[in-house]
Amino acid sequence: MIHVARQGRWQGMGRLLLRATARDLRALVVPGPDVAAASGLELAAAGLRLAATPRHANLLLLVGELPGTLGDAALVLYAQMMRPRVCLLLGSAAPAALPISARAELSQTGLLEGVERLRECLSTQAYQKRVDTFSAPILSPSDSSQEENSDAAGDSGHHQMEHGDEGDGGMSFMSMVKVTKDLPRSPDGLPMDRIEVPFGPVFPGLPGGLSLTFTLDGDSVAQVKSETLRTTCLRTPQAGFLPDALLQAVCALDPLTPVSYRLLALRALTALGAPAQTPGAHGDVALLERERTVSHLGWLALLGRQIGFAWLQRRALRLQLACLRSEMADFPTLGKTLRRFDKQVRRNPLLRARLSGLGVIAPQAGLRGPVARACGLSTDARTGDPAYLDLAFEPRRGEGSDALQRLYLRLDELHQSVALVAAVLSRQRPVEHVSPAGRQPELSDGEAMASVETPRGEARLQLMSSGGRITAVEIDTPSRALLGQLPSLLRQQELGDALTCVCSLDLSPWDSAT
Amino acid sequence: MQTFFIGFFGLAAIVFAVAVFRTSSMMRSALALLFSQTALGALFLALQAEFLGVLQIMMMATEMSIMAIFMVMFMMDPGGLGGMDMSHQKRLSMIAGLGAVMLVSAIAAYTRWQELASLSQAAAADEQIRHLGRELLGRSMLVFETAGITILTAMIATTAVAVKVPAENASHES
Amino acid sequence: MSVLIIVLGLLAGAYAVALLEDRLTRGSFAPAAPLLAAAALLARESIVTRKPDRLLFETAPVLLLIAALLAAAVLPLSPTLIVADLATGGLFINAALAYVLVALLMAGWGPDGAYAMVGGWRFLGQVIAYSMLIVMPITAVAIRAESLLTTAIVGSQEGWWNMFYQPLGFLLFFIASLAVCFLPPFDRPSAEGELAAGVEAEYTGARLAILRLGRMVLVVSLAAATSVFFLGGWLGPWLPPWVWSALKVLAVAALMLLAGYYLPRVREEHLLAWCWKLGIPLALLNIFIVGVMVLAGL
Amino acid sequence: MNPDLLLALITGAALFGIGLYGVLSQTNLVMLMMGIELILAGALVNLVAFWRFLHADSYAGQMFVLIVMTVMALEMAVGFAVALARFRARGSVEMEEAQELKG
Repeated sequence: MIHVARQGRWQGMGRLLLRATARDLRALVVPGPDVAAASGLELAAAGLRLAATPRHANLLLLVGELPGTLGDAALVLYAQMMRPRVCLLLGSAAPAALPISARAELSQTGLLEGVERLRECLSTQAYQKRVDTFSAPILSPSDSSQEENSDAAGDSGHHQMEHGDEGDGGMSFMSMVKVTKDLPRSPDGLPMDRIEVPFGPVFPGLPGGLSLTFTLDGDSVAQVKSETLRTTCLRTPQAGFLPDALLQAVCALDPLTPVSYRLLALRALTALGAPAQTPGAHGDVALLERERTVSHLGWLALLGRQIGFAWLQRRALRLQLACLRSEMADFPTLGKTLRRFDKQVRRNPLLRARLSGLGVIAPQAGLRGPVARACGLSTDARTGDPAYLDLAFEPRRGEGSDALQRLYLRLDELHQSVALVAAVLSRQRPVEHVSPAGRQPELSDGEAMASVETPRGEARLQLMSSGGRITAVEIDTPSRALLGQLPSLLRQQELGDALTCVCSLDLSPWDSAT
Repeated sequence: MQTFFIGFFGLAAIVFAVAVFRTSSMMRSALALLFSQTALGALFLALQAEFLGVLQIMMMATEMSIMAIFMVMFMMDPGGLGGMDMSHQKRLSMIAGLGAVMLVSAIAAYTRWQELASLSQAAAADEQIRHLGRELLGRSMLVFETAGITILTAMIATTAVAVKVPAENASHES
Repeated sequence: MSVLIIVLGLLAGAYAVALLEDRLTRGSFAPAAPLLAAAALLARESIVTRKPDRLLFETAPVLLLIAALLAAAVLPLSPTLIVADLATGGLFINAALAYVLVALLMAGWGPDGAYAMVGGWRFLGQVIAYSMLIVMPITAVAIRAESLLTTAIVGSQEGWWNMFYQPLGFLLFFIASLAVCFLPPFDRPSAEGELAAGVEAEYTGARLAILRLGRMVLVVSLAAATSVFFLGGWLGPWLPPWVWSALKVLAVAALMLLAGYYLPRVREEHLLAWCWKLGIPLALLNIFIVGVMVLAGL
Repeated sequence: MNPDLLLALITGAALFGIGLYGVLSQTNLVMLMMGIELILAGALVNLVAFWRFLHADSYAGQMFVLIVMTVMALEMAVGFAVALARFRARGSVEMEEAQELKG
């Protein structure tokens, strides 16, 4: 708790300020607000406001499991926050060095409970006579990655431009020709200093966990480096996975779309001979399509935040939570609200101007999901699924390949998903997930392959089993291929446009994790 | 009172002007020039030239901000951390500068201004603006219009010089 | 005396703006929220970044606040409630607003952070373009009033408010004032989703509180300018003049915030293209039309 | 002798001197232009002072000031255009590296 406080003793007026600090919580969410929303957390209901940078935050909110790289990032972010500061952990694990002020379970009630405890903690202990400085191994100066990892890295401003040109002998003046000779030229022909700026892993306009490094030439992007999350959850243990362990590992892979990945794992296991645990073909459709709606709405909220469209951000977030929390039977009733929302989004002229012509991706093999469908391809794993064919499913297609078409396509798919769920409901009452069997299912030896059309595109899972255990896991996810396209897509784009391009692809840093 | 303000703002303008060449940070240098010009604007206000003063304060803010970005672009060490010396022929310059100050001040001091002085009272500010307008659009119309044409010419010339020649044209010419 | 009243009025306006902003971003109405936020900022640490240009870093928030206050100094709330009724009032407000640019450049350069620096330079391009759209509609307003005195400008709107007399000028001025106080959809220097709050990113604690206050006051000042130049300032039946002024200022401020709430941020290329290629010719046209109307004695 | 006039003229002279020093001593084109701005600023002060104390009724004096302000802005625009072109071609706007311009 010692790192929480700010030095000083407060009396009289100070007490008032103390109460204010406890009431005014600005949260920095790790990995990101998108993950929090996908986990069903409503931050605004708990009285939290989102902070754009760690400098403006006084609450570090850790949601779910953090893979190793994100844990380090959380430490750096915490170190950058202003005291008094607190840290709330919703979920299981956090880096050991991080002083957790309160922990609670990953749910809305847990969040409310945790926030209540934080307020108490802040209003009593926000100021101490003596405070120690917070330190963690990752923060030590020898580690040069500290600033690169951080969200609000400071050192890439003007002081980078110190050129040392010692070899000139006794010349009293420095040759500018020499200095600029080796600098890369921008398209306008000027040799300018470039700065490297980190965006992410926790950046307001990007999906939480996605870490990009732009080399900026003025405010246009000269180079992009992307760094993926490193997770270990799919690393096959020595003795192989037990089926249940595999199921958990695959589910934990992507907190943004847990249902799809769970379904993927279950299908693969079923193909290996395990008893079916899914609610039947049409039930799958209902679950998948609801998640597609939730995911697309989450994407809209993120887009709203990225392009500074507060209305879109708030409205999409509210709808997302409504979809997530609705009973399956009531889900189709949201269709009307969604249609009205859609109409309002499409009517906005400035939104059209903002997105059209941005991030053009030519139709090509290897594209998947909404990005592919927006540029006219009919790549969709659902077309091969008998349950979908039974419902007369026809993939939606767009006729352009820019960010605006991707927006339109996702809006179209919202309605399509609602209609599919309604069609399923008219045939059968779907059950929610079947609870897993008590004992480990028997697996036959061999190889199996399954695929699911997740909201971001088709994901494929390949399993090899022998002796009742899974010995090799190979997963092929939609975001990875797109991530490789970023450098060519973003080159020479203006910074804001570049970020909008990234956002419009709906990359998930989770399913591209290595 | 007027003497005090003239002296004060004049001194401020001079101090900031000296700061322009004393600091090695480009941003500070540009801002020092800006505040020097702002002080001059205030000096004009003290001299009861209200319109000119406000105009000076307004124009220089934008102008020097533009200056700042070019300074940062074209200097090797805009942050001023390298402690680089960016000057030459310092002695000569110092002598020339001081000499000029002496000479001009001497001329100012020894001229018999009394013989030239006419009114001691300037008109009220709104009167002045009206008069200035009539001057600009009346007797000095031609000068005013010439200034406008000059601006237009400069705009075109500047753009022509500054934009990059597209690659195909360049190869065509050579 | 009137200085005190105007400053208090500006602060009250800033509070109202903060309240509305909070209402729009969070959806719930909490009258104490702006005060709590300010108090919490004061109670929090305020640090200086690693290699700052200390002088610029410290001066910028104060300069922003001063520029915003100075802009309000020439705006009358009632025929007598004005800090300084300068003969060059219409020009003076431009001069004051130009220092908003200087303050933001300083705030961008001072802390030595990449986000802040990009934000500062972005604002340079934005203001140079859009300050034209502040100046030129004011010119047209001054043509009608045949004076740069702000009180005379209000007086000239006895018959028709300028909003109806020159709707084009009003529209351009409104858009430009959004751009000058970097509210959404023109919040590029402090964009959250692009620059993690940009120029504000490295400010913390009390310094951030001053910076935010300066921005709120700026919004109120520009709303007051819109009201004086285009909505007939204190003119209105039944109610006392200062009430009319307050109502109009608040209405304009609310409109400014609402516009940003329903629109996404403008792209850089559009921002500049729309201003230079569309806005400025339209502003010239506006001056021409007003000139003809004045000559025709309308 | 009017002390205000003398004060203003000395201010102008000082700005002129500082500007001259800058123009002669700086090696960078942009810094050089700052010197020129200061020289012109000195001229401005003189013009305003002459208008105020010698010809307060003649507004041609004020008009002169406006012209000088225009010149300042133009000088800057043209100067920066030249700097930009030169920087693009040579990668430098240093005076010492512009020897080839010597006739």
